[in-house]
Amino acid sequence: MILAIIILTPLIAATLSLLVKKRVQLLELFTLLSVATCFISSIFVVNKVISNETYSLVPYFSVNALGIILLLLISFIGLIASIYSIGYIREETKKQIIGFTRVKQYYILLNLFLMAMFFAVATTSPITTWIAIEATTLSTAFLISFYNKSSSVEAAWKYLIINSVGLLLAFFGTLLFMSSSMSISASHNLISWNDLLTNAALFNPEVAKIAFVFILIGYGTKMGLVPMHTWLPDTHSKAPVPISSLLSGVLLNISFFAILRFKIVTDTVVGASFSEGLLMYFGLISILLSSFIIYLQQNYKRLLAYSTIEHMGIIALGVGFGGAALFAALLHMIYHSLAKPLLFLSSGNIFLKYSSTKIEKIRGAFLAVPITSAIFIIGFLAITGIPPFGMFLTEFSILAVGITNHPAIAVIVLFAFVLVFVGFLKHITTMVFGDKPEEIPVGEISVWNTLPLIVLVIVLILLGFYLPEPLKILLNKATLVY
Amino acid sequence: MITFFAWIIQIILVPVLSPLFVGIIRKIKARFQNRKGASIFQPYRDLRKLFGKDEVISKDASWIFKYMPFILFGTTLIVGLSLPMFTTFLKTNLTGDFLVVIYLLAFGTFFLALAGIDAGSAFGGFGSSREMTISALAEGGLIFSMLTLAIVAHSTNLNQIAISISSLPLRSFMPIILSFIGFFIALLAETGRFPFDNPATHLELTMIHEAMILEYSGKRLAVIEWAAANKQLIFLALGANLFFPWGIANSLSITAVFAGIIIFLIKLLILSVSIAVLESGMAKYRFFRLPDLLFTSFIISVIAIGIII
Amino acid sequence: MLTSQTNFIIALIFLAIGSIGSLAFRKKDSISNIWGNTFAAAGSAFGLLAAARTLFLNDIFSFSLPSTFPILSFSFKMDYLSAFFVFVISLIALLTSVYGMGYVKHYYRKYDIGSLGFFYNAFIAGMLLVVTANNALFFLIVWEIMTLASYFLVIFERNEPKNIEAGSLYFIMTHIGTAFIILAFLLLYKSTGSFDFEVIKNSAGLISPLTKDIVFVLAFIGFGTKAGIIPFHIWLPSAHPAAPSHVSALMSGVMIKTGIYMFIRIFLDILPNTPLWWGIIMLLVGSISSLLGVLYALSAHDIKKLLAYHSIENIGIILLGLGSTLAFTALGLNSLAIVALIAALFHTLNHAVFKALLFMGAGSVISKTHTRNIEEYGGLIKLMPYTAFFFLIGSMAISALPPFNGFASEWLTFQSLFAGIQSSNMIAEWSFVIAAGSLAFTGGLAAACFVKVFGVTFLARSRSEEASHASESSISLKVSMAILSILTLVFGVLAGTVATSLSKVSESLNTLKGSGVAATIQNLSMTTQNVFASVSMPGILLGLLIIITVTVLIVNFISRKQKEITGITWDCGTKPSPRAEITATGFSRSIVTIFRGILQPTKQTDIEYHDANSRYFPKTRTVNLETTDIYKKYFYSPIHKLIIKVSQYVKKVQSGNVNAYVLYIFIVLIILLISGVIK
Amino acid sequence: MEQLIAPQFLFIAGIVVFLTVIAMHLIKKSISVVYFYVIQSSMISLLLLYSSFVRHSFFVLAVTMLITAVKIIIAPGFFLRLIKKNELKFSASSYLNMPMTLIAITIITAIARSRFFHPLTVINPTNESTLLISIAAMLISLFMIINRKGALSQMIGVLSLENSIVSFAFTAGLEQKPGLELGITFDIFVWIIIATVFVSMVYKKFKTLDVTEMSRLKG
Repeated sequence: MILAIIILTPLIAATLSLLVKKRVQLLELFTLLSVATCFISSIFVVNKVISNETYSLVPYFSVNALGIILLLLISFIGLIASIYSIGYIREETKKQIIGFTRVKQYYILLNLFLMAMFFAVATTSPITTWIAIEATTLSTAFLISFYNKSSSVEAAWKYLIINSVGLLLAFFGTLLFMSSSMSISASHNLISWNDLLTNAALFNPEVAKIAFVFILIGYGTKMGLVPMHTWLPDTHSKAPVPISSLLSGVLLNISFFAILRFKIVTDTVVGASFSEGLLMYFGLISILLSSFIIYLQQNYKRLLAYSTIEHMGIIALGVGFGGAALFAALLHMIYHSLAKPLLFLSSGNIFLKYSSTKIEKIRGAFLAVPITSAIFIIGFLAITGIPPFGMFLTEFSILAVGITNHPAIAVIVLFAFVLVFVGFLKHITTMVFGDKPEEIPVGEISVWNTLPLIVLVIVLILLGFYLPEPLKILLNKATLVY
Repeated sequence: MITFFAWIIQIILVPVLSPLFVGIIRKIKARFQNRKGASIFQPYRDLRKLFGKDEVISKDASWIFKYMPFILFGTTLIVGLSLPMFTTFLKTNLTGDFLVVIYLLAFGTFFLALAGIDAGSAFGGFGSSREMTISALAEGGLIFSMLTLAIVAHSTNLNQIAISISSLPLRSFMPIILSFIGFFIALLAETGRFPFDNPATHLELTMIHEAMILEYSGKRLAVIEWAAANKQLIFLALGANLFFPWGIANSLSITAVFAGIIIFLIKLLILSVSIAVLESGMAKYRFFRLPDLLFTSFIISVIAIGIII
Repeated sequence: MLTSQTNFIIALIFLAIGSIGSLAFRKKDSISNIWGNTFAAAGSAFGLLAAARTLFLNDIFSFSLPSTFPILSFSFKMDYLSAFFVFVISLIALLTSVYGMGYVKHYYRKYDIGSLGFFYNAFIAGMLLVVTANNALFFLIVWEIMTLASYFLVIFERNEPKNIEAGSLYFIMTHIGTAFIILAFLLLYKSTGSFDFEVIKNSAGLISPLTKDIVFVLAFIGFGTKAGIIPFHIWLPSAHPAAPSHVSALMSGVMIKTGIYMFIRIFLDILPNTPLWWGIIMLLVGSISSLLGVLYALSAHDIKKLLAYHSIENIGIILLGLGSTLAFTALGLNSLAIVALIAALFHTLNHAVFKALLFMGAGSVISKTHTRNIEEYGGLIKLMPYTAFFFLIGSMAISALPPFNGFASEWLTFQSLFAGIQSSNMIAEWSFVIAAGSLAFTGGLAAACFVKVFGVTFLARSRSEEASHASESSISLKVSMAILSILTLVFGVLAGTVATSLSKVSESLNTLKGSGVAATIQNLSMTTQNVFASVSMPGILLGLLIIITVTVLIVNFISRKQKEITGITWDCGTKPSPRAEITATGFSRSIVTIFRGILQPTKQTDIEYHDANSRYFPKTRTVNLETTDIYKKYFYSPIHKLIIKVSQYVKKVQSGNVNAYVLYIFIVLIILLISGVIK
Repeated sequence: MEQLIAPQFLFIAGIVVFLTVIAMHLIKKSISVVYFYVIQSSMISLLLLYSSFVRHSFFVLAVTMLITAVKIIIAPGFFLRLIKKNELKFSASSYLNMPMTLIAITIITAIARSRFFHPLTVINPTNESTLLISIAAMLISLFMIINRKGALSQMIGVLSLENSIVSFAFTAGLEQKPGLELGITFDIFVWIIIATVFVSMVYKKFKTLDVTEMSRLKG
């Protein structure tokens, strides 16, 4: 029953905000209420999943351990992003950049986007997951071209084309996977993930290999692994900040979740080394390429986008190494989903203050927006894996597993991390320190913009030191499954 | 009783003899310039004259300027204590180590250079800069030349070195000669003798030791001159008794002690004559050629060590 | 009396309260300053107690707290070696906190004192934890926290862009160093399967010689970057001067010693039977670092930069001690190895003491004259007599002049090098000869450098307005400097007892355990099998005092009738102006030209004319003398250019053309399908 | 698996899809590209109609009606209105000139029919050649997106990729439950609306549909 609430409330909020004529506060209220209910209900689901393996509503919706972690992340980051977007949109309307229709459109699409994500995580059949992920792409397409400038239209167009190509390849892969269990199509209900797993035996290994290649490239495009990552920097730098924080914070994890689900099936059929080898090489290239591009970046939003690509590469590498690295990769995903929105939202504050995304135009942010720049520095330290924060532990244990079976890759990756750190530090110090240009007023933008940041920082620091018990059980359950 | 008596001689020997040898070297140099030259006891008279004179101290000078002469003189006395001059049985392992000797002398030079700067005149400053450069570069050669002896004698205590070198067979004397050459160059550098610094001149461009003590007068100048003489005697004694240690009394009988003192004086005479001969036969080097000379002294001692190990 | 474990925990608690408290009182500068520094002092006092109990009452403890993360366990261990380093860290931290109380006053209303207190306490806590961590992962976490805290302290004065650059260079270099350390620990984990130092030590036999050598090279580079040995030192001369003086005293005195601690812990405690070439490399790098450190110090004229270069020189001397220890263990002469290790540890302690003293002196001079350039000081001995006296004692200690502690440890290092020269192996002998040569020259050049610093800063007439109005520093500054100078004398004179207690520390190490001490060390007379050498520091001090007082009395008695008239310095009749005095550049010019091959001094003269085209009447003539930093020119900037070229090349991937992007997907699809089928 | 649709009929459908995709490569004018798309989707709806008769379930028939409505009437309607409104007479040129494109197409078909994709035919060995043809159609429509510079032709390339995947599904006997088919078509329908809106926005902003104009977001 609760799962239905999670999925339907954003839909209700979207329809209600359709009717709203003038009052922006109403729009904000609906979004906040819907995301808050989703967050609370997903907490209830957590202890249900801990008690018994999976929690399924009607045969179409079921959530396993990793699914509920994603649900929690989506609803929590969604809550933070929507609180932030209230302040963000108000600031933008004050600057007369956007009118009321745009604002209404923003909140409706935001709700639809959240609904699509919940739907994608909770569905049982691969085809419905594909439809849901396609829906996320479509709902965010207009959000990316939100500012109606030529560059955001260009980014949106590229986003649409590349993602549709990727998802169609993934569709083809899903069809190939379905071919193994078509025989039982007589039974009335849809083919679910468990059906794929059960009759994996009669799945021809050759077809499984080709199918997994299509899936990996298809959902890899959506996840931002390197050769297919080209849409990600443009979209994340042109989309409004709360949306790009949601995009890089949680949306990429969902396609990773889909790849993982298909990975178990291929592992049972072909054996783990095939899929792990592919994931490892994709991960390695993503880390290397993004670390070099980060070094010479001029735009800080693109900088954060490339760091997302790098972290997706780390997660893929972690899964590719297997064993204890899988636990570390999933934990790394959680830390990344918390740290990256933190960085995006604080860069949003800086953007609102300096209204420019060029790094050399930003000077003395510490004097202009002290709390945000302090949080920006904490986010930078977390994202580049400096010890007091959790990312260091996960990166270290991935390397620890990596050094035993692939020493060369582990060494290269370690020095890529150092290069990323050097690049990031260079950019952060130019932005935060130095003397502030006179015309920039001092002081934070509004409580709506700083409160979510502070909450997110506290959660990130807490998780860095203390891994709460239920989260640990969920993670162990997830590692057993995948 | 004899040891107490010998200790008294050991303490007073260095301050008493040092002006004498300064006089002797000046006398021989004068002879070479075929002029009669002052008597060899002239330095004693200079000291007595200076002690009787008033003093002018610059208002910019601090307490370092006032107390440096006594520190310098004190260090030379302590080093004088631990040298194997005429007997070796006064073996003290308190300050007998050759590193302690070198660093105590460096202690004195450190304060001498500071006092040079303290008066605030251009000459003092440049004197201390040159003095510190040369003493820094000479230290390598000094330490390594004595190190050869320490390796041969398996101990770094000066008296122990003197004893074991004196009992050394003649055929293994090659490294000792080489290290003596290295030591002799360092000796000329440290005591400000000819190729490094002209002791008699007051020409701003060339003087090193004289520049630092330009501002002194009266009793402080006397103490500094005396300390410089002591330092020269110490180096001569080191040169004589470490490299050619025969004739040092190692038993307590009166005759052995007297024979030791006389042989010691003869050796010092030979050394100071050789210095005087060297000085009159050679011109002072340009400042920037000195480092090469000091590096050669260091390399010679390293070759000497190379032969032994 | 509390056991050392409880003392240690109380120390950490005090530091935690100090850091959080000073952050809480951010608004009021004075309260947060007093709060931060008193708790830091209290914390380090308890640390001192803990270390003393372990060292003298053999109260070794080790405990570990479970952590939620699988391979991480917060495990602490305080054996003799860690106790010694905790002793050094807390001693200096105690005194810098006392110093900080007075010194930080001149930052009020300019910078954020709350964050200074926060990071200062975190920095001390970080260092204390680094030397007691027993699990590699916990060690790395605390190591980076220490670097992080010191980074924020280096960029504390953030109004100057120079400090920010220094800070980021520091953070980048130490981070690269940490990457090497992580790799070393990973390799150890690969062959022993665990991150706990105890387990690695017990199962050290499993490590193949090749991995052991690789671990040595990686650890040497990693910890060498933190210790500041020559090729990896470029962050040190810019980072230490940028920090506030009491922090740079702590960084220069103690933080670089954590690198030395890990050298000893890994090479002598964890990895068994070290090969000979480890010792040789350490000796050569030590001699290069000491020699070049002092040469760069001679050419530096910013007082704190000069002191930072001297830290490199002293680290080089410590490395000489360590290198000879490694060489002796490889040659099997364990008794000599113990002597050499005692020399290294003793010099670590001495350097921490006199370097902190020198930085405090420099700090009080800077806080009064508001500039770090020596050329603008002069005549401060009359305005700041106490600071001048303490600085003089510090400079005498660092140039290894007899009665002070610098001489004692340098003498021990010399003795171990001489013993090394007589060892049997040919290569080892010649590396010992090179090391002894470089140590000899370093001693002399260090004395020259400190005559320059002390003479130009404190003596003769003041060269600038600021210097002529300087006033004596406040009480807390003088108290901490006084204690440190007494310590230099005490450690110097009681060198014998300190050496015996250090021999207990060095015997506790794994590789040197249970080797009969042929070298007896009592009141610093060292007798090994064939070399007898002894010096008694109290004897030297007594001799100096007695003889100097006697000469003063006699001479004053002889010329009691003569008067002392105060006149003006003789300057060939001209009025004595400050321009006549020697400047620091002038002083060190001769040495810089002698060593021009290494230092590569550059001279740039530019003349400004009244009217540009007639070029006959020059208005101003400026000469700019600098020494080029050969490391940046030949090693670091080529790598930097390479990275930029590669990333420019890689940037072309994002060309902006949609068709190209879809083409990438198409190509990857085809490649994977082909490779999929073949595999 | 019993064979729902006669292999010959599937073979004809596969050939038609394959030929229309090649035709799209050759023709320059965008209107004719739209017409070829219409032929292609009408072939797909015929397939659907045939399978609904075979399964004689009313629900499948309703879904086919919907799909034919979307793919044959609404989508081309949008495209033609777009072309008329923005007077786009011919679609932008392609990267490779005519002979080169033909060579590329032959290479791709050779790859599709080679042993790399051969294992896929094991799913439904009877109509093995149609499977390979629909795979070739898929790869060529993917190549079309790469080759053509016009935004409109890129969009149609994506739609033809979708059609060829659906034709592969039918030939491999993987046609979905009617409910799923409905979801997929609804998805495609929303996709077409958004794509056309975007193409008009691109035209408004860049005054041309040539994609190479849109290359300012670099690095």
